[in-house]
Amino acid sequence: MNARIASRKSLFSRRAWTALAVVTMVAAALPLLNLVFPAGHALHISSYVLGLVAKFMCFALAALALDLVWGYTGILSLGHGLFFALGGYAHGMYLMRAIGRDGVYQSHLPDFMVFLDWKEYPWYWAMTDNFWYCMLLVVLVPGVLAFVFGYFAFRSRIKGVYFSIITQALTYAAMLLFFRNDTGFGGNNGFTDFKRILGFDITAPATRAVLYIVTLAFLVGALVLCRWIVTSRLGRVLQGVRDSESRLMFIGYDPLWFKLFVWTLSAVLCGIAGALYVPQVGIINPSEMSAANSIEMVVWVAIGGRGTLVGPIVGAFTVNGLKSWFTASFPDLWLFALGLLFILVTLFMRKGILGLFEDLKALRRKTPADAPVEEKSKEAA
Amino acid sequence: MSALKREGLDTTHGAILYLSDITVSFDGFRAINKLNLDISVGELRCIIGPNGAGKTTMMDVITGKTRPTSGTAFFGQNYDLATMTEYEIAHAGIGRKFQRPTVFEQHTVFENLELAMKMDKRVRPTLFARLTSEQEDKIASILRLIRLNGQEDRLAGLLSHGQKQWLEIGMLLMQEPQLILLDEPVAGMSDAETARTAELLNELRGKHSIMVVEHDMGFVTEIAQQGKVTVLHEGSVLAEGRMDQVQADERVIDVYLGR
Amino acid sequence: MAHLLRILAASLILGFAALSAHAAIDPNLLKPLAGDDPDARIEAVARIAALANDDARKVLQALKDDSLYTTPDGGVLVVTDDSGWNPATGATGPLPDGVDGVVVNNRLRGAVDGALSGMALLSPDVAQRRAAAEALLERGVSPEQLLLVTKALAVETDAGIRATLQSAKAVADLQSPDAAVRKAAVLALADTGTASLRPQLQAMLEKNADGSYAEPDGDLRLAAANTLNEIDSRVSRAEFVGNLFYGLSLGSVLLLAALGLAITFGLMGIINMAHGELLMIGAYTTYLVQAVFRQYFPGALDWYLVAALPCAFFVAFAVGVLLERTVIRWLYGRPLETLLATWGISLILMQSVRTVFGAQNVEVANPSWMAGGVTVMGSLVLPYSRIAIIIFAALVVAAVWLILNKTRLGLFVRAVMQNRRMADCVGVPTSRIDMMTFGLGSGIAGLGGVALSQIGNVGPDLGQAYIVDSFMVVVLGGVGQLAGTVIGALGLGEVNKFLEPVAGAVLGKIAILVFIIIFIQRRPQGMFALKGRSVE
Amino acid sequence: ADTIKVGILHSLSGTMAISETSLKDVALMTIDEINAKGGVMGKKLEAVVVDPASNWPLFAEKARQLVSKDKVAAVFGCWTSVSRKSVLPVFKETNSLLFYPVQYEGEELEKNVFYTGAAPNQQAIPAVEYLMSKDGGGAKRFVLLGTDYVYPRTTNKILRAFLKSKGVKDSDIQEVYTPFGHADYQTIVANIKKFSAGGKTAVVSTINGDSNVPFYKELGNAGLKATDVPVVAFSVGEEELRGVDTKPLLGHLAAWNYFESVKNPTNASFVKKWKAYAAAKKLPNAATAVTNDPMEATYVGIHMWAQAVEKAKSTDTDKVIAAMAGQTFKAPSGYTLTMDMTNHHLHKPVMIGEIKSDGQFSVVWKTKEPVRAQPWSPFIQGNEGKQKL
Amino acid sequence: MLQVEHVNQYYGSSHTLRGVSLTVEKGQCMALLGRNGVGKTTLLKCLMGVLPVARGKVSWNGRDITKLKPHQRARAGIAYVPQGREIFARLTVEENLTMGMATLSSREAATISGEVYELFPVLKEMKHRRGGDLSGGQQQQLAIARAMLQKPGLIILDEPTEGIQPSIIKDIGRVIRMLRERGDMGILLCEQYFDFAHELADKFVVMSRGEVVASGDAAEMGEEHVRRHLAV
Ligand SMILES: Nc1ncnc2c1ncn2[C@@H]1O[C@H](COP(=O)(O)OP(=O)(O)OP(=O)(O)O)[C@@H](O)[C@H]1O
Ligand SMILES: Nc1ncnc2c1ncn2[C@@H]1O[C@H](COP(=O)(O)OP(=O)(O)OP(=O)(O)O)[C@@H](O)[C@H]1O
Ligand SMILES: NC(N)=O
Ligand SMILES: [Mg+2]
Ligand SMILES: [Mg+2]
Repeated sequence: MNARIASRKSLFSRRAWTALAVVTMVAAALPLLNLVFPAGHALHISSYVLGLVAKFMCFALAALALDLVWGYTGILSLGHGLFFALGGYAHGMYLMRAIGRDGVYQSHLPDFMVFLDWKEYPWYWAMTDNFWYCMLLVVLVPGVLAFVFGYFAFRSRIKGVYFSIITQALTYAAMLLFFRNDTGFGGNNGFTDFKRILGFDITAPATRAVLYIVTLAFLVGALVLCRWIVTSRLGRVLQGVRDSESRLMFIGYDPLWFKLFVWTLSAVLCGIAGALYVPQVGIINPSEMSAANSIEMVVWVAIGGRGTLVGPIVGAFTVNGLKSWFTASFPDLWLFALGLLFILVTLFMRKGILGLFEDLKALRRKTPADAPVEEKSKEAA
Repeated sequence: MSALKREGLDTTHGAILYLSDITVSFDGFRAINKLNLDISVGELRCIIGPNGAGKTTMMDVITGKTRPTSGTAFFGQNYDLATMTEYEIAHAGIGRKFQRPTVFEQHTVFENLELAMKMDKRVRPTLFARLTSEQEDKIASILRLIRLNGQEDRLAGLLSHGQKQWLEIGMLLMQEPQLILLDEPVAGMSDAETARTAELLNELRGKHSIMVVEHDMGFVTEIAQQGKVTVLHEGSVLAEGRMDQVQADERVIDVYLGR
Repeated sequence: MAHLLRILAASLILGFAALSAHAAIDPNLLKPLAGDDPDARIEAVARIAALANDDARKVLQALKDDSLYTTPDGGVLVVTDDSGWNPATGATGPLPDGVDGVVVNNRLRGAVDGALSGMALLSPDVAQRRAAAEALLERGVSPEQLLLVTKALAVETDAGIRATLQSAKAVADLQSPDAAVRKAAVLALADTGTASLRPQLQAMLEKNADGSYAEPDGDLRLAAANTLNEIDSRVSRAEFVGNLFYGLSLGSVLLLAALGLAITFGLMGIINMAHGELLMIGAYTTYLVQAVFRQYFPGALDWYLVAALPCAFFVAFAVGVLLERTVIRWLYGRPLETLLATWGISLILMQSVRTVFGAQNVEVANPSWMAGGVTVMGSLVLPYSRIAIIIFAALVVAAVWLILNKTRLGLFVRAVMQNRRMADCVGVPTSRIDMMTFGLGSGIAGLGGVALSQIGNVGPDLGQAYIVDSFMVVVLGGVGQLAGTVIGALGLGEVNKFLEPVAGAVLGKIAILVFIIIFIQRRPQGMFALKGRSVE
Repeated sequence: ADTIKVGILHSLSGTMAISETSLKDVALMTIDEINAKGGVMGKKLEAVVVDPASNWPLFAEKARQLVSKDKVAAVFGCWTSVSRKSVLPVFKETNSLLFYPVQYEGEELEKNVFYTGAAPNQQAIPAVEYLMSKDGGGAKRFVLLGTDYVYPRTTNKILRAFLKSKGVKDSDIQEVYTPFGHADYQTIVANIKKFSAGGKTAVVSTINGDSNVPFYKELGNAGLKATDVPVVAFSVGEEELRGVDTKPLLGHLAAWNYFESVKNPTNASFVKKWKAYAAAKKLPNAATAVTNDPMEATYVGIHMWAQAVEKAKSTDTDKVIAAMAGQTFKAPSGYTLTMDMTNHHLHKPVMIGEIKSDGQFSVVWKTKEPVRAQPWSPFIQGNEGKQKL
Repeated sequence: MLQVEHVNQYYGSSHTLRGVSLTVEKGQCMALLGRNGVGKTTLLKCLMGVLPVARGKVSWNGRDITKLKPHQRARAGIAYVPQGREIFARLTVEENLTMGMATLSSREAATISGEVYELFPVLKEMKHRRGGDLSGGQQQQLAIARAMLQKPGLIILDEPTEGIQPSIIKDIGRVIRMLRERGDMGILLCEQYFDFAHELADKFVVMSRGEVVASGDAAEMGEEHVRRHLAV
C-alpha cells in the first residue's frame, strides 16, 4: 500500500556509493604515488605516510568491528584488543617461522625459544610455517575464543557493564599470560624482527604497497559487509537487542544467537585487523592486550560516532592522526590536547564527528531531525 | 487470521492453557498460591482481582519470565512452559502485552511491526529476510487497525502513552499467537479508545484464545459477555463465573469492587 | 666473624669491671676505621667494642648511624650537626676541612650491630638487654657466642630475658659435642622453635656419605624429628594465618581503592575512568602535606598523616565537584559517554601531575609509628602499616555505610540516582545532590589515595595501577551494592593470597581474573545482585 | 642545512615516562653543551623530540618519522628492550643509527645500534660475585626476583649458569617472577624470609619500575634488613630512589657503571651542570635533581657520537660507525670509556653501591678497569665465538 | 492559586501545547480531560517544571514560577503524581514515602502519618518491600500516598486511577473529595476515566491537539457537552 515501505533498506544511497568509490580510489592510489614518483617529487607520498595510513586502516577495521557490537547491539566490549592481538599473533607466528635461520642464533627456532633453551616447537606452533594455515588461525582463534566466551556469557545473560568488565578481565588475563615467557609467545618482547612474507622481503616498498592494498580491500569489504548486515532485518533485531532485549524475547527471538553471531563476527574482523597490522608495524607484543588499548578502540568509535559504521573509521583516523601529529609536535602537551578533545566531543558532539556532519546537513536543509507529529492521520481516522 | 491449530501444539483436550497448583514465592511471600486455571481454545477470559493479587505474576509464569516455585504450566498438552525460555514460549504461540507499554523505542512503528511478524526468527533467515508483498499488506492493515497509518516512519519512542499501547497490540497481532495475554490493555486509554479496544477484542474472539486482565469494569463487562470471568485474590482463584455472577459475589465486592 | 666475636666476648668479660673507666680511645684502635682494609676495620670494631665503655659505644653507634667521619690526617670524628667529637682526644670542636664520611658496608654494619648488641646484653637498661637478647635469638647464636650468653645469663635478673637467652643458648647447644647437652637443647627448643632452626635440626637427621647418621644418638634424632615436626606445623599454621592476614590486608587496599568508585560508578552509574587519578590526587596531597610538615612542623612530622586525611578528602572532593560541575553533569543518563569523557579527564589529570611534579615518583615516607610490626606465632610479622590500613578501611566503610543508609542525605542520594526526575519533583535539589555525591565518591577516593601512598608508589601512574582492579571489585560485588564491594574486595584479596603461594604471582593473578569471569557467569549481576522486578 | 638534526626517542607519557623523561632532558642538556662549544663540524645540533608514549608500535612509527621525515643524523633513545626491538627493523631498513643508553640483557648485536649501557657481564655478574665475597656477606643462597620479562629472565638465566659454575646448588636458588606493576609483595617477602632461614641469603632483584617501592616497603615491614638479607638491584638508581623513603633501605645494594656519588672532577661538573640545567629549565622537582647511570650513558653516547662525526667529517651512517670504533671519552664515572673496536658496546667500570639514608649510594666496590662487554654471554649455550658483529 | 497563562511547548518542531490557560483555586478540583496524545501529560510536566515552557507564564500564589526548577516548585507546595508512577524502584516502600517528605524539616519527616496507611493499608503491610517489586496498582497507590505526605498546596494527579482496583478508586475519590473539602489545597486531576472525574470535579478543562477547547464549571457544563469533546 505504501511505496515508502521498502522491503529492505538500501545498502548505501547512490551518493554514498559514489563517495565510497572515490575515497577507495584515492586511498588505493597512494602506494602508487609512493612507488612511481621519486622522493622529493611533489606527488610523492613518503613511506612514512603510507605506513601511517596503513596502520590507521587496521585500526579503522578494528573500530568498525567494535561498532558492530557496540553501536548496533549495545554490547560494549572492553576487550577487543585481545582479538586484535590474537589475529596479530596468529599471523606473527607465520612471520616468525618465515625468518628461518636468519635469526641471531641461526636456529630453526625463533630467537626467544633458543634463548629459553627450547629444543623444539611446542604443539601449538605446529604447522605455523604454512601461511594459509596461519591465515586460518587468524580467523579461527579470535572467532572460536569469542564464540566460546560469548556463548557462556550471553547464555548467563551477562549484560551491560558486567559484560564489559569481564571482557576487560579476559584481555587482562590474556595479557599476563602472553607476558609470561613460558607461554611460548616471546613474552614481553613478543614477535618482531620479521624478514619476509611469502618469500617477499617484508620491508620492500612493493611488499608494503601490496599489504596496503590488501588492508584497504579488507576495510572496504568489511564496511560493505557490515552495512549489509545492519540494513537487513537482522540489523533491526540487533538494535532490538540493544534497546529492549526482553521485549525481543517475548516476540520470539532468541537473543543469544544473534548476539553470538555479531560478537563472533566482530572478533574475527578484529583479528583480521590485527593480522594486517603486524607485518606493517613489525611487532606484536602483549601490550596490545592491555586494558587501555581496548578502551582506546572504544574511544575511536565514540569519537567518530557510534552506530554509524563510517563514524568509527573516521574516528580511528582522527584520533590516531592527531596522536601521531601531537606526539611529534607537542611531545609535552599532547595528552592535554587529546584529553580535551575527548571531553569536548562528548559534551558537544553527542553523536560524534559523523553526527556533527549530519546535524550540519540537517541545519542546511532546515528540516529538523525529528519529524513533526502528524495529527492529520488522527483526524482522518 | 491464522488457523487456530499450529503444528505441534496439541489441543485435543480442548484447552490451550493449563495451570495447576502454581505457586510463586518471593523471599517467602507467596504472590501466587496454588493457582489452578484452564483456558479453552478460542476462549476470551477476563481476569480481575485486587492490586497485588498476582495477575501480572501469573502472566510472567506463562511467558517464562518468572519460574514457578512449584506447580505445572502447560500450553496445549505438550508444551511444558516451566521448562521453556521466553522466546521458545513466544515462538510456540503465546503473545503478551505488558502492563506498561514496551515497544522498541528506537525503531519506527513500521519496524516494530515488522520485527513482531510471524516468521522464522532464527539468525540466518533473519539475515536474508525480505518482505513479501503479502507481509507488507499485513503490516499496512494492522497499521490501519491501530490507527498509526501515516505514522509508520515515526520512532515508536515519540508516541504518546495510548499510542504505544496500540502499537503493542498491533505487534501482538503481527505475531499471530494462539494465546494472547493482555495486561491492562486499556489503562490510560480514553473512553473512546477503550470502546474501540473492546470492539477489536470482540472481533478476535474465537480466532485466538485470549486472556485479559483489566480493572475497568465497563470494559470487562463489554468483552466478557457471557464468558467466564476469574477473580484472583492473594494468589489464588477467589471466584469464577459470568460477569454478573462475579459482580454480585459478596467476597468479590469486599476485596475488589468496593461498596 | 666467629673469631672476632670470640675476641669480643672474652674481652667483654675481662673488661666488664673496667666499664666506663677509660676517658678516650687509643688512636691506633681508631685508625683502621678510617682506612679501607675491610678486615682491619672489622677487627678494629671488635677491639673497640672490647673496651666496653661509653666512648666505644658512641663510636660504634656513630658508625652505625653514618655519622663517623674521617679527617684528612687519618683520625675520626663523631659528627653531630656542625661539630665533631674526637674519640681519640675526647675534644669537641668545629669540623675541619676535608672531612669525609666513613664508608660502612653491610659487613661492617653487621659487625657493629653484633658488637653493639653484645654490649647491650650487659647494659643496665632492661629494654636494651631485652632487645639485644631477642636479636640474638633471631639471628642465632654460634658456639663462640655461647660464652657471652652464659655470662649474661649469670647476671640476668629479668625472667623474660632469661628465657630468651636460654633459648638462644639452646640453639647454640645444638652444636655441642655432648649428646646430653644437645638433647636438652632439642627438647628445650620444641616449643620456642623458630624456622631458622630447621636447617640445624635437619642436618642432625641427615646421613653422612658413609651411611651413618650425622647425629649418632638415636634418641636425639627422634627428639630432633619431633621438634622438627613441631616447628613445621607451627610454621604451616603461621603461614595459614599469614596468608589470611595478607589477604585481609590486600583486600583492604583493594577496598580503599574501590570504595570511591562504588559510589561514583556503583551508585551514580558513571563509568569513571578518572577514578584512579582521584586516588592519585589523594596520594599527592599526602605528599604535599608531608612536605609542609617537613618544612614547618618537623617536630610533628609523625602526625602528618592525620592531617593528610582531611586534606586529601577535601582536595579530591573539590576536584570531584569541579569535574561534576563542568563535565559529568551534562552526561547523566548517558553512562557510556561518561567513559569517554572521564578517560579524557584521566589523561589530563595524569599529564598535569607530570607537568607539575615531574614524571618520577615522589617520596612519601611512612610515619615512624607505622614502622615495624607485631610478631605473632613466633615468626609472623604483622606490620603496623598493614594493620593501620585494615582498620582505616573498616572505618571508611562504616562511615560510608552510615552516610548512605542512616542519613537523609544518603536517602536523597539513593533516590536521585534511581530516578533523578522524580526526586526533583518531590523537592530534592538534584543537581546539588549529584555534586555532593560525586564529590563524596571522589573524596573517598582521595582517602584511598592516602592509604595507597603508604604502601606503594606515588607517581603519575598510580591510578592506572588500580583502575582495573577497582572496577573488578565493584562489579564482582554487584554494582550499587556497598556490601558487595566490601565482600568483593576482601574475597579477591583472600583468594589472591591463598593462590599466590601455590601458583606464583603471575599465574595467581591470571587465575583470579579467570575466577572473576567464571563467577560472573554464575552470578551475572554480581555477588549481591538485586532480584525481582525492581531491577528492571 | 646549517644544523644537524638528532632525534630523541624517549617516552614522556605512559608507564615508562617515569624513567625516560630525565633521559630526554639530559640529552637536551648534552646537546646544548655541545652547541655551546661550537657544535659538530661547525654546525649546531638541533634536537627533535618526540613522545612514543610507552607504546611499542608507536616507537617504531616515531623512529621512522625521525629518520625518514625529519632526517635526523642519529637517534638517542629507548629504555625497555622491547622498545629497542620494535625500532630495530626501522634502523636496519633505513641504515641509520640508534644509541641505546640502558643496561640490558645482551644477546643482541646490531650494526645500527650503539649500546652505551651495561651488558650482563658489566653489571649482574660482578654484583653476584660481590655478594658471594666475604665483604658482600658471603651469600650462599640466592633469590632471583624479577619482573616477568626478557631482561630479568635472561639475566637470571645467565646468573643461574654462573652460580652453578661457582658450585651453588639448584636448591639454593629460587627464581621468582611478578607481573609488571605488581604491588603486593607480602607473600613474596614472607617466602624470602622463609628461604633465608636456610642459610645466608641474598636477593638479586631485577624488579623493574613501579614494583620496586612496594617491594622495598614490604621488606622494611617484615623487618628484613640489609645485614640479614641484602638485596642487590639492577634497575634501581638515584632517580628511582627519589620516590622512596630510603630509611628502611639502608645498606641494600645496586650495581651500575656510574653513581652520582662518585668523586671526580668530571662527575662534579656533570652533576653541577645537570642541576643547573634542571633549575634553569624549571624542570619539576629541580631542587632534588639527581643523575644516574642511564643519564650518564646518554651523555657519553651523545658526546661519543659527536666525536665520531667530527672524526668521520660526515654524518653518514657507515662512516660514523667506522669512526665510533675505539672512540674514547672521559666519563663522569671517572674512567675513560672506550667504544669497543668491534662490538658496539662500551667498556665500562662496574660499581656496587649501598643505599644511604640520603638516597645516594656509597660505592663499596668497583673494578679497577673498565670491563669489556660480552653481549653474548658465555653462560648461554651456543654463544661461543659470537662476540663480533 | 495556580494560574497558567498562554503556555506553549514544543517537542522538536511539533507544537504540543498551544496557548493553554487555566486556573486552579484552593479548595477546588479541576479536571483536565482529553483524548490520548493531546498534550495533557505534557502540560502537567510543564506545570511541574519537568519540561520547559517555550512561551507563557505559570504562577503559583501570585509568584511567577515559570523558570523554577521542579524541586523549587515542590518546595513552594506543589506535589505531583506522574503518569507511569515513577516510584523509586530500589528504595523500600517506607523510604519512598519518606521521600515524599523531602521538602519538610527532618523532624517532621521522621514519621509517616498514619493517615496514608489507613487509606492504603497495603503500603503498611509492604513497607519493607522494595518499591519496584510492588504490583502496578500498588505502585500507583504508593505514588499517590507519597504526594499526599508532602502536605502540598496543590496536587497534580496524572491519571491516578490507572491500573487501580475499583474499590481503591473509590477510596481515592473519597480522599480527593476530602482534600478538596478541607479547602486548603487545589487539585489538578488529569483523567481518562470520565465518570471518576465527573464525580469529583468542580471545573473542567478539555484539551484537544494541544489547545483548550472547552472549560467551565462542572455544574454549568453538562456531561453531554464534555463527552462530545472527548469523542473520537
Ligand atoms: N520480585 C518480587 N519481590 C517481592 N514481591 C513481589 C515481587 N514481584 C511481585 N511481588 C508481589 O507479588 C504480588 C503480586 O504482584 P502482581 O504484579 O502479580 O499483582 P497484580 O495482580 O498484577 O496487581 P495489579 O493489579 O496492581 O497490577 C504483589 O503483592 C507484589 O508486591
Ligand atoms: N518526548 C517526546 N518527543 C516528541 N513528541 C512527544 C514526546 N512525548 C510526547 N510526545 C507527543 O506529544 C503529544 C502529547 O503527548 P502527551 O503525553 O502529553 O499526551 P497525553 O495527552 O498525556 O496522552 P495520554 O492520554 O495518552 O497520556 C503526543 O502526540 C506525543 O506523541
Ligand atoms: N633493558 C631493560 N632494562 O629493559
Ligand atoms: Mg499487574
Ligand atoms: Mg498522559
